[in-house]
Parts: sequence; structure tokens; C-alpha cells
Amino acid sequence: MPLDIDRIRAQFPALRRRVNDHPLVYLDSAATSQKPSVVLDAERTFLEQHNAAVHRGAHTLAAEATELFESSRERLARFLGAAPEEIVWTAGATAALNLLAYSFSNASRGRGGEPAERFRLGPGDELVVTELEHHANLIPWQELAARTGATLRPIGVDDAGRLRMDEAVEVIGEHTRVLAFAHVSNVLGAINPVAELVALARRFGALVVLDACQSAPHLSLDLKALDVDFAVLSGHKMLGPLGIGVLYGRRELLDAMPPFLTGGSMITSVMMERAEYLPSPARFEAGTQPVSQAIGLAAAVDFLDELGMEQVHERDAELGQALVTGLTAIPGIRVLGPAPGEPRVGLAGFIVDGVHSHDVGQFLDELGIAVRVGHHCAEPLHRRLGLAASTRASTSVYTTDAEVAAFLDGVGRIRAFFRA
Amino acid sequence: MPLDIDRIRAQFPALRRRVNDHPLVYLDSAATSQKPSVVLDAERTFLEQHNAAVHRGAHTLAAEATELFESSRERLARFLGAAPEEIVWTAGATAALNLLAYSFSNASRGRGGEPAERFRLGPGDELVVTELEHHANLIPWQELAARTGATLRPIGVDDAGRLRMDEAVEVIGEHTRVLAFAHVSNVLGAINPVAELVALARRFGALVVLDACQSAPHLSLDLKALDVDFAVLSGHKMLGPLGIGVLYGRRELLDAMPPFLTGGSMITSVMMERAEYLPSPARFEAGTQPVSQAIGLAAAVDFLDELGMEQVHERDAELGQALVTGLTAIPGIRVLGPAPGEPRVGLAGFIVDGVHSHDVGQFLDELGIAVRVGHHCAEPLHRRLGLAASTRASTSVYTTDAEVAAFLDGVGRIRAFFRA
Amino acid sequence: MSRQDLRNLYQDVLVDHSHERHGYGLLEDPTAESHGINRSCGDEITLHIRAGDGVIESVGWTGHGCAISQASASMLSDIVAGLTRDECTRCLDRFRSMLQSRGKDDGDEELLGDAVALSGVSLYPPRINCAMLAWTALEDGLTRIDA
Amino acid sequence: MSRQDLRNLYQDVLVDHSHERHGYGLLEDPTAESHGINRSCGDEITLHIRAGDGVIESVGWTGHGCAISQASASMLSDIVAGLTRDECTRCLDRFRSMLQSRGKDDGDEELLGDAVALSGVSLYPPRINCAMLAWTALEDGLTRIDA
Ligand SMILES: Cc1ncc(COP(=O)(O)O)c(C=O)c1O
Ligand SMILES: Cc1ncc(COP(=O)(O)O)c(C=O)c1O
Repeated sequence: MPLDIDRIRAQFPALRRRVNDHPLVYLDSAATSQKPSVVLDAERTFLEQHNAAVHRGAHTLAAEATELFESSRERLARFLGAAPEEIVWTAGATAALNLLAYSFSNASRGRGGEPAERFRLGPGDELVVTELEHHANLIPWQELAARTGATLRPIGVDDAGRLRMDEAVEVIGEHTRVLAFAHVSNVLGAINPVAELVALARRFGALVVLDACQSAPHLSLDLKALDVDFAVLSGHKMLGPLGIGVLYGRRELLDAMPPFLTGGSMITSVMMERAEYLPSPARFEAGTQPVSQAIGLAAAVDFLDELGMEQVHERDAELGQALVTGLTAIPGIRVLGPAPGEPRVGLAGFIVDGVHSHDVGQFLDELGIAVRVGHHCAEPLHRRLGLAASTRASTSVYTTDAEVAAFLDGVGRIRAFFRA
Repeated sequence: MPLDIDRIRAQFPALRRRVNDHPLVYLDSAATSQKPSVVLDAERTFLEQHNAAVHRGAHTLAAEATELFESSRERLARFLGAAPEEIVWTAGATAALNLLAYSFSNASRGRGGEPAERFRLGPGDELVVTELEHHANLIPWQELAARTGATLRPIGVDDAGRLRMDEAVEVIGEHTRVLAFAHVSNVLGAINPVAELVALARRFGALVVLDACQSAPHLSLDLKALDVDFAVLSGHKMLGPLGIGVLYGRRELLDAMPPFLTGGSMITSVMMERAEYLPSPARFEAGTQPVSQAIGLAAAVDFLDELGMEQVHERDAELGQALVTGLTAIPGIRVLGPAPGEPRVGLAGFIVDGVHSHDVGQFLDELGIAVRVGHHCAEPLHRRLGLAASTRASTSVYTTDAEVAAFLDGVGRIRAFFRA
Repeated sequence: MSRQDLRNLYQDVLVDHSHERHGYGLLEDPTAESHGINRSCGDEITLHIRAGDGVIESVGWTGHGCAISQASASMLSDIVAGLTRDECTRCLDRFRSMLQSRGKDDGDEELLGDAVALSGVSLYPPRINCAMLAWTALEDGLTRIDA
Repeated sequence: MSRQDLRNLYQDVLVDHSHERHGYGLLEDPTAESHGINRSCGDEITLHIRAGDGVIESVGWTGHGCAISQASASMLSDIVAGLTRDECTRCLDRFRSMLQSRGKDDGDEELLGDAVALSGVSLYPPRINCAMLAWTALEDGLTRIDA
């Protein structure tokens, strides 16, 4: 059964906005999605009725808050095909990737003792990323390399932005300790070959980190089936609140890693000189947690599951094709990433010949159409493709065919306006 | 003009809760405060009308979101007596303290180059904290010491929990590089002598870090006047949302510190091998920010300023005295921290002779009274005072005299119930 | 059973045990020692078991904690003295399922003795760990006794 | 002025300049060089100034950016050639205040020439940096010229 878009839209108050005398056409969901009322309500109900700090209190509100917080963790675990102990709450995907990078460098300094030895890095060790990564999945590894003396090695992309699997085969080798890559590119919309990459990494015992930011909102994820060691995502990109994200890690890995952030609620005992740490996930959740946001994210995941992730994915693929087909048909437009007919999510980066993406964005904004312009935090990819910037349209479950049509119509008029 | 508590209470939906057939008496505000509707509304209005990622987009919603986000920063700066560039958004106080500790250890590894030299630590250098710190202001410094070879030195407290200034004079010296301490103790309610401690640190050029978590909700803060180098606070303890906090830092210091979290929106340019970083505060705000929460915190600060921080402080002191006086009058109760009549905020930790704090908390919860039990993330202080745990009642602007009376009445009946 | 009255949680026999603390003190010559900590509140117990001929001869303990954890340890030391390891495990299982019953299981008095007075704890989920503290230490200690 | 029509932002003369890019290309023998970057979008400019006898003889530039930044650089190079340093600074001040006026200042055509066509930018705050890019580079460059 296809999605009932009208019914869905009714649940997103932000979509009633008008912009520059036009109804808002929000095609910037890959940056941050709009949120359905059930998510806003879940947060508000918590804050109005159960708000308390979790895990620390014996009073009724604290017990209720703890229960809601932990059942939200179970909910996310179910959504991702993981166990609750494998779900660590973070402030977002960026925080989650930094958690990994800092925990590994703490291990490299001897923290975490023997169990953490497998995370120690030093000269000769290699961290492998791809050229199409979002900065969040690149700079933390650059810094980790700088801190430990390990070497960062990129897997390149070809002129069409496809990951060069021939290069992957060469780059991933016995020195590879970590392989980190995006499930779905936030510029190209392409879905990377997880199974092949995991197989390469497994051959050499490297840890695999999956950046699932742009896949979690669109695809049905089964992290156990994908067989990655770690995965990260951000709630705000998948209909959930800002300020919440998830680090998934295989349990035995999380339990062996030294802490990253330290403070309250992650310890068993604290002396003035030193502290003992709880097992994961508590070990990685220092301080007061974003409880209302975790509950909101669980509500978002409920919302998605009620739609059905299969249906969501189908609709998303349809929108992706509509974007790429429509854009390709417009003279002077070059679409980045997969050609029409090839798999892509509902996201398309493109170039308007002779018009800078800022001007493209401004033109569309005048029509109430919100797209993203710039390098989308993927500067190396743009440089590789010989671009300084691009424009990106990205969809969500609330995107209509009429919105795509309005967008394509707008794009079709840009070059004339700028006499390009 | 004293606070109109009834009018205030009407704005806190959570206070209408009933617990175990009693009206909720929420005396756990030091753990996390309840939130007024204006805060919830500010977040919701943003999410329903302006939600977009900030700083990255050219479209109308993104421009609005950026404007709201940055004006919230200005609002917090005004509240704290700081400049907007000196306000870094974090996920909370714990995250803010970790930011400092990790930035300093990154500097110690040579990151940040010459300007960051003043933050480099190594063997021989000393970090000074107090024995009454919350774990959030202790463990990050322990870990920093472990990472850099610096030594952590505590300033002790006396049997009454008072900071031993005689020890402070001895401990703070030419090797002291950082002095970190709580403005107000989250267990004792005592206000530490900031001016004296700052003067000691200044004599030796040490950096001063103020943990303002428990002062910001109660006292009027002027960070410039307090003359500290850094300060941290958590929004959720001062009527604001969960998941948002502030790091204040003197501008020239923040601009010289190397980044902590890395990722999107904190860079000027990114190559595959390395990245260049923006100046602060952007340098420290990697990834999608908790925009709705920042806006909510600004609304909380508006709410406080409308009440008037002088009035808030006055009322708070009154409640603190009511607690300590009332508790002291009950046989078998020992109050921690300042004696009646001495300055304290609206917070009292206490011991019920012969009854464990968990049972105290359970008894009070049965009456609808929410207090905190345990070591309140200050295990070393409890150990120093010869305690495993204590009970803590803490107030906020919405606390009534009747609530304090109900609490005192409840406490008075505990020992009989447990035949202590 | 309902939460109506706090006496359903803190039954008189529970409060008695919390004061009397049967078995308090460590054994001179333990067969096994184990240590338990309640992560949510920092309460601790050290538990000694002396066993011989497949039978738990006695249990001694020290530590600190709330009335529930202290009473529970006290009751435990009454119950398990003289039991075989298997009987011990049966007690443990029954005790645990009583605590997890959310008020549906009043406990098997024949097996658990005074410890059925802890059945009220099942209505207070955050306190279940308090009641379990000594029992999890026992469970852990048992794994260190051969036979 | 209002935002009514996007042509108020992208006036014809602006679009012309964005294509023509007067002064594009670096100078052979610059007195000062400066570099500007628009942090929010990554647009860049390199600006060369040749000065002598207290007068800006010419300005050349390269870089990439949106129509507004390119047009602005193009207009700048028309305006400042032949100006004294002080005149240059006056232009800069007037230009900046026009952009910050939120639609209230149409600009001084005598002083700013074609650059008054950028007055519409003041109604689009996120674009002000685009229009300022070349001018901030100029300001920076001027500090490196003595006299
Ligand atoms: C004095 C003090 N410092 C730091 C913290 C940590 O704050 P948060 O848990 O919000 O990060 C708290 C509260 O838990 C506190 O009371
Ligand atoms: C592929 C990818 N990875 C990581 C991130 C970072 O996520 P966040 O900014 O929510 O931390 C994003 C989004 O900005 C992304 O698209």
C-alpha cells in the first residue's frame, strides 16, 4: 500500500508555512527533516508530566523518566536490528563519530587497559575513509590520525562520484584498522556497497564504522545483517528532535572501549585520584541525558514503522528517480551521482550551468522552495568533481509529486533569469 | 517586590502532577528543574514554523533559524555578562567541561600550534580541584591528568564541608595551570569564595574554570565581574530544555584553543588530509546544533529576568534558610553544609539518623515529595564526610512555603516509621 | 496487593530484619567471597559463604545499604544456611520471580521464609535491585564453589 | 524598497557585471595582495592592488562565487581605480552602511557608481557577506599599503 501523503502531511505543522507568498516546498530534509506532531507531543508530554533526571532518583517522576528513557532505547534497538545495550545515546552523529575517535585515542594512550588493546593505534596503522564523506566522518579521523601517528587513507571516487572499488581493494589491507564510510552519500544520493566493503575490512580484521545518517531516514536498516561494528545516526534527520543521535556498537566492542566523555552517571566509584567506569551503554552517557529527545526519537521511529519502512523506501526511491529524471531533462542541468534508473535515495545534487548554487538557492527560495546550496560539508568530494559548490534537493515522507514538479519548474527557469 | 509564586506556578504544567494521591512536591530542582510553558512554547514554535539547519542554508527557514539561534546566544551572553562570541553552545555542563579538558589535551599534543601553547600540560604541571566537586568537574580533570602526565591536586573540605582556604593557599602555586571549582556545591548548598580563589589563581597565572551549574539558577551571575576564564552551566537546571548547556570562555582564550569535537560547520576548508578551523564559537560547535534547545534556553533566561534575578536570589535564600532551619529543628536530622543563618542557596543535603537515604526518599515519595538520594555525583565529598549517601531537597522559583512545610512534616515522621 | 500503603513495602518483619541484620559480619574461613554493588545508589555488600559436602553451612556479610537491602541480606542468611546448592538455586529463582512479578506473586513462604515480606518490593521497580543485592552476590559466590 | 520581486535583488546591471567581471585577472606587479573567504559558503577571492603616489591605480581579482559576489568585485574594480586611499575608505564605509541598512539606504550613486545596484542585498541578510567579500578583501589589502 503506497503512503497516503496527504494524511502524512497533516501531521507536520511546519509544512503549513508560507514562504515569500508561496506554500513552503521543503526540499532540505537531508539537512534536517521536519517533525510530526507525535514527536513534538511525545517530548512535551514527557516534560509536562514525567520530567526528572534519570537513573539517579528514587522518586516516582525519576522512575517514570528512567522507564521512558530505557524503553526508548529498546525502541531504537528494535528499529535498527540491535540489542538495547548496543545503543548509546549521543548528541548527534557528529558526537557519535567523535566518541569513537576519542575513545580509540584514549585506548592508544593506554586507557582502558588490556581489553582496550584492540583499539590502540600508532604509526603504521591505517584508517580508511572515502572521498565522499561528510566532514563529520572525515575530520574526526584526521584528528585521530594526528593524535596517534596513524595514517589516514582515502578511497577515491570516479568522475561520476562512484566509489572506486578497485581502489578500495588496494587501499584496504593488513594495516587497515578502521574503515569508516557513509551508507548513503549526502551529496550524491548513491547507496554505497556495504557488503563488499565490510567483506574487504573483515579480511583484515579492521573495524567497520557506518555513517547511517542519510540511510536511516530512507531505508530499512538491519545493522546485524549489515554486519558492521559501529553505526551512527542523527535523530533530527529522521523526523526526530534536534540534539539526539545514536551510536550503535557491537556489545563486546563497546564494553572494551575506554570512556570518552566523563562525569556523572557513568561510574561505579570515584576517588579523588581516579574513577571506575560502568559497562556500556552507561559508560558513554556522562551527565544528564537528553531524555525528552530520546523519547521524541522513539516516537519518530514509531511513526516511521507505522508507515512501514518498506513503503517509505519505495516512495523515497520513486522521489529520487523523479528528481534525477526531471533534472536531467532540463537543458544546462548536470545531476551529480547515479544516472536515471540507477538506485538512489530521494536526494539529488546538481549544477546549473553558469549559475552559482547560491543564486540557484535564492531563486528557488523566492518561489518558497527550500534547497541546500554550498559544499554540503563534503568539500573533498566537490573538489574531486571539480566543483566549488552544488545545489541539493532532498525529500522525505511528506514530499509530494506536486512539490517535485514545482521544483523542476523553478529550476527550468533559472538560467534565463540569470542570462546564463 | 517579592515573587508571586502562584502566578509562577501556573506556568509550570508539571506542577499539576499528582504522585501517589498527593499533589507533587518537587524538591529535586537541583537535579533538573521543571520548565515553564514559555520555554516549551518557544521550542515548539521554532519547530513548527522555522525549523531548519543553521548557518548552512540560503533559504528563508534557514535564515530565520540562524537568526533565532544567534540571537539566543546574544541573550545568554547578556544574562551572563559576557560577549556573544564568548558563548559556546554545548550539550550540557558535562560536555562543556569535557570540551575544556580535551581541548587542553589536544593542545598538549601540539594541536593548535603556537597560539595553543599556553594550554599545553605535562609532567610537573598541576590541575587543582576541590573535594566537593560534582563528578563532572572532577573526572574530566583526572582523565586530562592521565593523558598529559599532569598532576591532579585537591583542595580539601573541613568536617562541616567548608572549603579549606588554608589548604587552597598551599595547594595553589606556581605549578598550578588550571583551577576548577563549583560556584555552589550541589550537596551542601554553600557558595564558594570565588573572589579569593580567583585571586590565588591569578597570582600564578592559572586558568580558572567555574562550574556555575548550581549558581546560575539562583544567583545573578556577572562572569566578567567574577573574572573567571571559563564557566559552564546546564540549561535544564535553570528552567531550560534538556540537551543544552553553555561554555563561557574569555574570547582570546577560546580563539587560541584547538577544537574538541570536529565535523561540519566548524571549518573554513577541508582537504582529505587536514582541515582549517573557524574561530570560536563556531570552532567548538561541530555538526548540527541543538537549535530548538538554545532558543528554549533563551526563553528560560527571559523568564528568569522577568522575575528579576535579584528577587529570585532573595526568594531562594529564604527557601534555603527555611529548609536548614526546619531540618535542624527535627530530632535525629543532621544538615550538611552551612549552619542556619549562613549563606546558602535553596538546597539542603541531610542525613536521617539510622535511616538510609533511599528509604528516606521512598517515604517522602509516598507523600508525593520528590527529593534526591544517594551521593549526588559527589562521592569524594560524601566519603570525606564519612557518608555513603545523603538526601537532598532543592528548590526553585516555583517552590512554595507550604511545600517546604509538607516536606519538613514528612521528614519529621521518618524515624518513627523505620523505628530508628 | 497494591501500593496503597507504604507498609506493604516496608512490612514490619522487613524493618525488624533491617535492624537485626542476621548474619552480619564476615566469616573466618569462607569457601567463597563475593562482592555486590548497586549501581544506581552505590550500596555495597561483601558476602562470605562457607560450604562443605555440597551444603551451604553458613553465610556472613557486611556492607551498607537501605532497609530493603539490609533486610534482604539478613533474611537470606537465615534461609540458605543448611541448604544444598541446588536448593539454594531454587530459592534464588523463586525469590527473583517474586520480585519481578509486579505484585502477582506473594512468594513461597515454605521456601523463602521471612523473605516473602519482600514481595511488596515488586511494586517498586527501582527498588528491586536493593532487594536483589545480597542474592546476586550469593549467586556469584555459588559459581565459585565447586561441587 | 521591498522584497516583492527578485529583480530588486538581482538588478540587470548586477547580472551584467556578474557576467562581465571587470578587473578579473591578477595584476603583474601588485603593491598588495589579499585573500577573502566567505565562511558560510566557501566562496573565495584573491585581490591585487597596485598603488602609487597615494592613489589606487588598479585592482585585479580572481576567485569564484555567486552572481552577487562576482558583480560586487567587478563594480569595485571600476570604482576604486584612481581613488586615493581616503576616498577608497569613504566608499567602503558608504557601501557597508548601504548593505546594513535593511532597505533604507539606496546608496550614493555618485560615490558608488553601479554598486548602488547592490542596495537590494540589504534586504537579504544572509547575502550581505557575498556582496562584502571583495570589499573586505580590499579593506584588508589597504592595510598593507603604506601611505
Ligand atoms: C555542580 C554540578 N556540576 C555539574 C553538573 C553536571 O551537569 P549535567 O549533568 O547537566 O551535565 C551538575 C549536575 O548534575 C552539578 O550539580
Ligand atoms: C552523511 C552525514 N554524516 C554525518 C552528518 C552529521 O550529522 P549531524 O550534523 O547531525 O551531527 C550528516 C549531516 O549533516 C550527514 O549527512
